[in-house]
Amino acid sequence: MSGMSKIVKTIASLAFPFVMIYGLYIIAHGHLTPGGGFQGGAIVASGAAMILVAYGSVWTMGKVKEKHLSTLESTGAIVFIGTAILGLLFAGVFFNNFLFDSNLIFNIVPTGGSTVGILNSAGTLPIMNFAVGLKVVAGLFAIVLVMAYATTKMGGNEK
Amino acid sequence: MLDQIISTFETGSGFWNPLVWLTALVIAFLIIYILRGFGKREYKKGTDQTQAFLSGNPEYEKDKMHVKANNVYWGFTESLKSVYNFFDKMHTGNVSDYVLWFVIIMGILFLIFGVI
Amino acid sequence: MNDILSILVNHSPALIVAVPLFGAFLTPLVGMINDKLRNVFVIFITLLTGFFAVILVNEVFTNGIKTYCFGAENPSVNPVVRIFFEVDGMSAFMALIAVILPIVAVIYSWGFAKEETGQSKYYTLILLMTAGILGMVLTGDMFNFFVFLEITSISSAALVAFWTNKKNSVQAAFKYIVISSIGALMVLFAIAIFYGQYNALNMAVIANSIGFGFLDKIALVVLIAALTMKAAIAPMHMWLPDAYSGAPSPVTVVIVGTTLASLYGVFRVVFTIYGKQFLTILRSFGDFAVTPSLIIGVFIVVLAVLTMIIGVFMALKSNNFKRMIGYAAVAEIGYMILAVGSAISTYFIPTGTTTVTMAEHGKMALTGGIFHMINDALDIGLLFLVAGAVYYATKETSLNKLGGLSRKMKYTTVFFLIGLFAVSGLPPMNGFASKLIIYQSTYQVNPVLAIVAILCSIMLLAVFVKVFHSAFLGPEISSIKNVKEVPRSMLIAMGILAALIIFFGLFPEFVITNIVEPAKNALLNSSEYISAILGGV
Amino acid sequence: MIPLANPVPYIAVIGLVLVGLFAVVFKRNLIKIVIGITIIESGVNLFLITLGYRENSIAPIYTSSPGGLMSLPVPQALTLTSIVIGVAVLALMISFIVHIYRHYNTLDASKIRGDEE
Repeated sequence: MSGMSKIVKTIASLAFPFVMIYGLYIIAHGHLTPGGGFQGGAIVASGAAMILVAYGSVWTMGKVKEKHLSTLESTGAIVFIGTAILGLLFAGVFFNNFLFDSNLIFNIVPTGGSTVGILNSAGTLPIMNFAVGLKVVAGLFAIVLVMAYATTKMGGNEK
Repeated sequence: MLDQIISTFETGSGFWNPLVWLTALVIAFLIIYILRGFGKREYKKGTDQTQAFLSGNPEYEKDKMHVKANNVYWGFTESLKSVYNFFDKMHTGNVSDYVLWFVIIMGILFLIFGVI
Repeated sequence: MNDILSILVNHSPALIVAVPLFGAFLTPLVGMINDKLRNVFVIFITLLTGFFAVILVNEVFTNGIKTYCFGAENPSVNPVVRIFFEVDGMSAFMALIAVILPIVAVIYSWGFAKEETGQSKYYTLILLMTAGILGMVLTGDMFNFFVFLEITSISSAALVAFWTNKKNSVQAAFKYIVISSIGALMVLFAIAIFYGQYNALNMAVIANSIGFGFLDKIALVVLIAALTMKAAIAPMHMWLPDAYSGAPSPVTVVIVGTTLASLYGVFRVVFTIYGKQFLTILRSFGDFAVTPSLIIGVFIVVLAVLTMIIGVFMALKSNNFKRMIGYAAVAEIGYMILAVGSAISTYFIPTGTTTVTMAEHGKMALTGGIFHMINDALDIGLLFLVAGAVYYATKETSLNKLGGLSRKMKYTTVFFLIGLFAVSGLPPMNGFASKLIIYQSTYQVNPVLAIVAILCSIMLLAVFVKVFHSAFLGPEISSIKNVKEVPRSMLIAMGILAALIIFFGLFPEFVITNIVEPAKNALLNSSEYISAILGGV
Repeated sequence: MIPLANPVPYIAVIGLVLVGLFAVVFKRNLIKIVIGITIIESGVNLFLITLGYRENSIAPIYTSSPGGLMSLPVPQALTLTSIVIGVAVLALMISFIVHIYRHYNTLDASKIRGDEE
């Protein structure tokens, strides 16, 4: 897949930051509003896929290595399971929300008033959301990238 | 622990004991060894004594002497041709048919539970 | 020291799934450093999982059902909405199978997959599949079961297509994922019905409040059809020879575990969830009462006879080594299903309408069926490893092109002979003990069943004698000259399985009393399973 | 018990599942088979969502909620999980199709057969 016209490239570059911000917002507010790691990750990955479509898979493959994506993906999964195992180590139960009501981060217990909907709450959930988000971004983008790249290799079979 | 391991296994009409079996195995190997001892040792290598005897016909190449897997149970598959034709028709290798069988089984089960 | 051990025992249900998952995602990172280090790491992870499985199994067999609640310090508050792992005898038995196979597969892969590219992903997927199988057999939550089922299907389908340059592998993987995803979606449909009716996803809670109305019947039908398809029961078995023959051999060994875990799902649904409603009399003709247990039992027995016959007949005709073992695996599944089907149809009969002896035979059949599960995993696993060794040495799986391998591959031939004896039920291998129980008990249920089973066993022997003759005996074939014995790691893996087979065959009573009996009692005692969750409320 | 006050969604569920199964069984193009599976999945997801919905309820979000009846959050979580899994399965199936096309040069399901030997 080669790149598209200059107009498409420019518009895609302009829209890309906004899509990113929106996706990251969805990930970060996963424990407060609808959404979370997967949904936000899917948004970010679709933003990246937009760039891929606009600039072509060969160009994108030069910028982003599929190996790095799988490293990121593994990191996300390790953080997720690692948080669960930390729950086992610190609080005695696998998946335990050990940060909740502790003196570390994400520790505020919402009791009404101004504490409702505060970002710094919900214990391990935001961390897990970020981990899932990282995994989904890397995973989905790797899928799209590899598939797009595979079609270029098919050569004359298509069209 | 050890007596638990070598305890006898009863199925109702038969039994299984490792010690009995091992004894039987040893005896069987002894018999085989004795039978092997009856074999002739004094043949001459490289002469006609070690050649295969095919009613006087010349021996084929080694490759061609080996019966291929395709032909091993030829008689069996030939006489049950109708059964195998049916099975071959069943195994189309088409993924839609695999799912169709699933739907059929589900339908039969639905029918059974619906009627009763 | 004892403290640490007891903590480990307490948390083993969670760790047994967490360790392979964690290891799976760490594998690519370790793989960047060094290939050898990665292999050692993967073997270490599987052995660690095995260690947790052993202490968990020991705990379950001595102290009864073990429950583990995720993410809550005090699970007795509102247990209905929590996610539980519930390990009873049957789950523990399956966990044993599910940890033996990956250990063997990973050791074998060290030599087998040495030349392949993308090994890190390969090991990641194997560990993911292990975690999926273990989750399937340990969980006490319906939705969790679905999720682990999908994890297993996705990773195993990706592994079946590991050799993407072979068209056979890719098409097999596509068929496998289509079948798996449809099966899993149907399972999800049934789970949704349960949730709508009983407001619960926990198996014990559902089993406690289950009725036998219209919707329950639908859920039962959908679950049985979907899970039997995943367990490759004829006529829904066709994906199995495809997938088994398309995958690299060590992967196939783990996929055998997947199939058995689906079979475990059937048992769990039939025995535990619907166990309370087994004796509902749907309709009676005079003295003869039709109960769900009778319908399901007879249905499963019919499918089992079909499975055995189709499996052996197709295996006899097939000329591809791996495909043939795949069909033999189908036939072996038929044996388990035959035993379990006759157990369901005879053991659960309304009181007063039957003699006690019949129920005893049903119990015996169930013992044989469960024992045969682990035997099947070992036998078929060993045979596939041998097929993989033959492929590794000759790059050939067609039996027509093989011959004379026993001259160069002594150890492989011995292992193949052990597998041959085991799979066709000859003493002193493990297949003999379980098949003997199955023949005896099914003979009491209906002599025809036992006769069919024995005939199929004889044909299985014929099938593998054909392999032995055409691949291992005879003169050396000129087209495959440079045959060498396979690397040591592959021999070790085959040796482990062969040793287990001989051990199980020589001391069946020991194995039955220590592993199989608890599993059987757990299946027949659904009320214990329910009260382990609901008892504390 | 499943509330059957409004049967339309349930009819849609059954319709979707049947349409999907029809597509899988009777369509020959592999991509259409995959589409059929996706339709089945949508049907099952719709079923889950419908189970959690209560008449005149609001979305189950506590932050600045107007109060009143909320629909059940659990089926929505289940649906989300199922969607995530669906994405993975879909990606896997499509990539298999890419490889199949490379080997066979066709997408006809009846021509995609394994090696007999």
